[in-house]
Amino acid sequence: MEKEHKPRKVFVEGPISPDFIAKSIASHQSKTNIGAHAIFLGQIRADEKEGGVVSGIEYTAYEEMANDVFHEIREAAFARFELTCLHIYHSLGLVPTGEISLFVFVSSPHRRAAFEASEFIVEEIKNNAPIFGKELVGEGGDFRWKENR
Amino acid sequence: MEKEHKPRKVFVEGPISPDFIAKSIASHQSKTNIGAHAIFLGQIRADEKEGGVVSGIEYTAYEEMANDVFHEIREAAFARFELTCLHIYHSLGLVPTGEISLFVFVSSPHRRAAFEASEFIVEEIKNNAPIFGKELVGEGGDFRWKENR
Amino acid sequence: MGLHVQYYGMLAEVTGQAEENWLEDGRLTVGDFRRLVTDKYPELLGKKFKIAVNRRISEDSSPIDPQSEIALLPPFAGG
Amino acid sequence: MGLHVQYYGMLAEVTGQAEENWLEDGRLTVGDFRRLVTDKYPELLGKKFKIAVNRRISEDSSPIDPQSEIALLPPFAGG
Repeated sequence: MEKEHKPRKVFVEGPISPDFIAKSIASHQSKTNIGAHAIFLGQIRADEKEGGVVSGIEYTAYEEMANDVFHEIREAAFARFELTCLHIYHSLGLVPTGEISLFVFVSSPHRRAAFEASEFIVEEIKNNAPIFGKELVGEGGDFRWKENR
Repeated sequence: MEKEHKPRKVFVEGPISPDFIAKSIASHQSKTNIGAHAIFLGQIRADEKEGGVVSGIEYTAYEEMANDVFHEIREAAFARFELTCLHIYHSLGLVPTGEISLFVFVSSPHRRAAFEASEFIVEEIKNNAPIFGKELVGEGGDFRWKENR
Repeated sequence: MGLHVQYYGMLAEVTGQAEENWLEDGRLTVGDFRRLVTDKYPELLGKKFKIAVNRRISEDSSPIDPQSEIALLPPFAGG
Repeated sequence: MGLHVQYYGMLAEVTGQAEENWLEDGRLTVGDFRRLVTDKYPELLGKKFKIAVNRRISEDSSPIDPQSEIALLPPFAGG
């Protein structure tokens, strides 16, 4: 596909709610060429660290660059895979343990494209989006900077 | 993991609603060892066929055998991948175009296991679950039996 | 030997019924049963189907125990 | 040459600031800038970081145009 897809708002303040996800799904039911949706959700784990258990992650980002990166990821995904729709949402600010900080929503006529695109997009975000996370540890205000592997 | 996972109800009557999906997601937010959810949704396409456009699929199944197959798929997925939770829902009866007939919900501490399990499970269902689909075509009551590829 | 035979999806249309009891003397393999059922319903010959014995897809060489549940399964369409 | 320099995540803690204007004569490469900034903030030496010039990760050999926006980026943690 040669057409440029316009940049979309990715960052949302705080956690992404299940209700927001439901509304996104519902809004794609009128697109009757879609046969498969692949959704990826990143949820904050209560990992045990020295000093206590993670209670949440405080996200910051180099927003202007991150928006460029998200736009490039979208363009690359549309070029590589047969997609009908693609939406990416990422939290900024505090996301408590158990809540969702990343929502990648890929829709395609066929399941293979949806699966492959979902995985591609999540890996690209993890590797290339300038987003930073401070894991809040224990009760005493300790923290630890997160690093993707 | 050696433990047996008890069989769960997979079949639901009619389409799977976005609200049901949201409730499933919300009910996993207390499981704080989950870091990644992969969700697959199968949606009915308005494919053009000889005689008109598909308006829905009427699903039937050999339910007893399908439940055995779903149970085996669950066991295989838990044995192969590091999963926290796994839920499969499939519609029976009429699912109109644009609505959801399959909901596979995989949760894991880590994204790779979630991605791989999601794809594995969907392929297993498509290939091995004795579920049959009558595509309703056009306005005149025509239909065509669907066949997975 | 009594078998409980089920026809699913398009096969129920072809045979005109969803299930029937099948009286049979002697032991059959799945292959024997396939020949008998296509003799009874010749329209089945043009159709793709698998045979499940007691809820398991079975090879033509497998024996069928008495009182088994047999199901004729057209191509799957789940998902 | 004026550069607008931003420090993200743990690097803002190390340098004690989120951004600063950096006055510099002559043209620098990214590698030159890396040496200057670690001279100014020696604590940066123990940290992993990438340098973005005008919102693009840049190699040490790349030249930096005047008026560029420079950002020091610690390991990414999105997702």
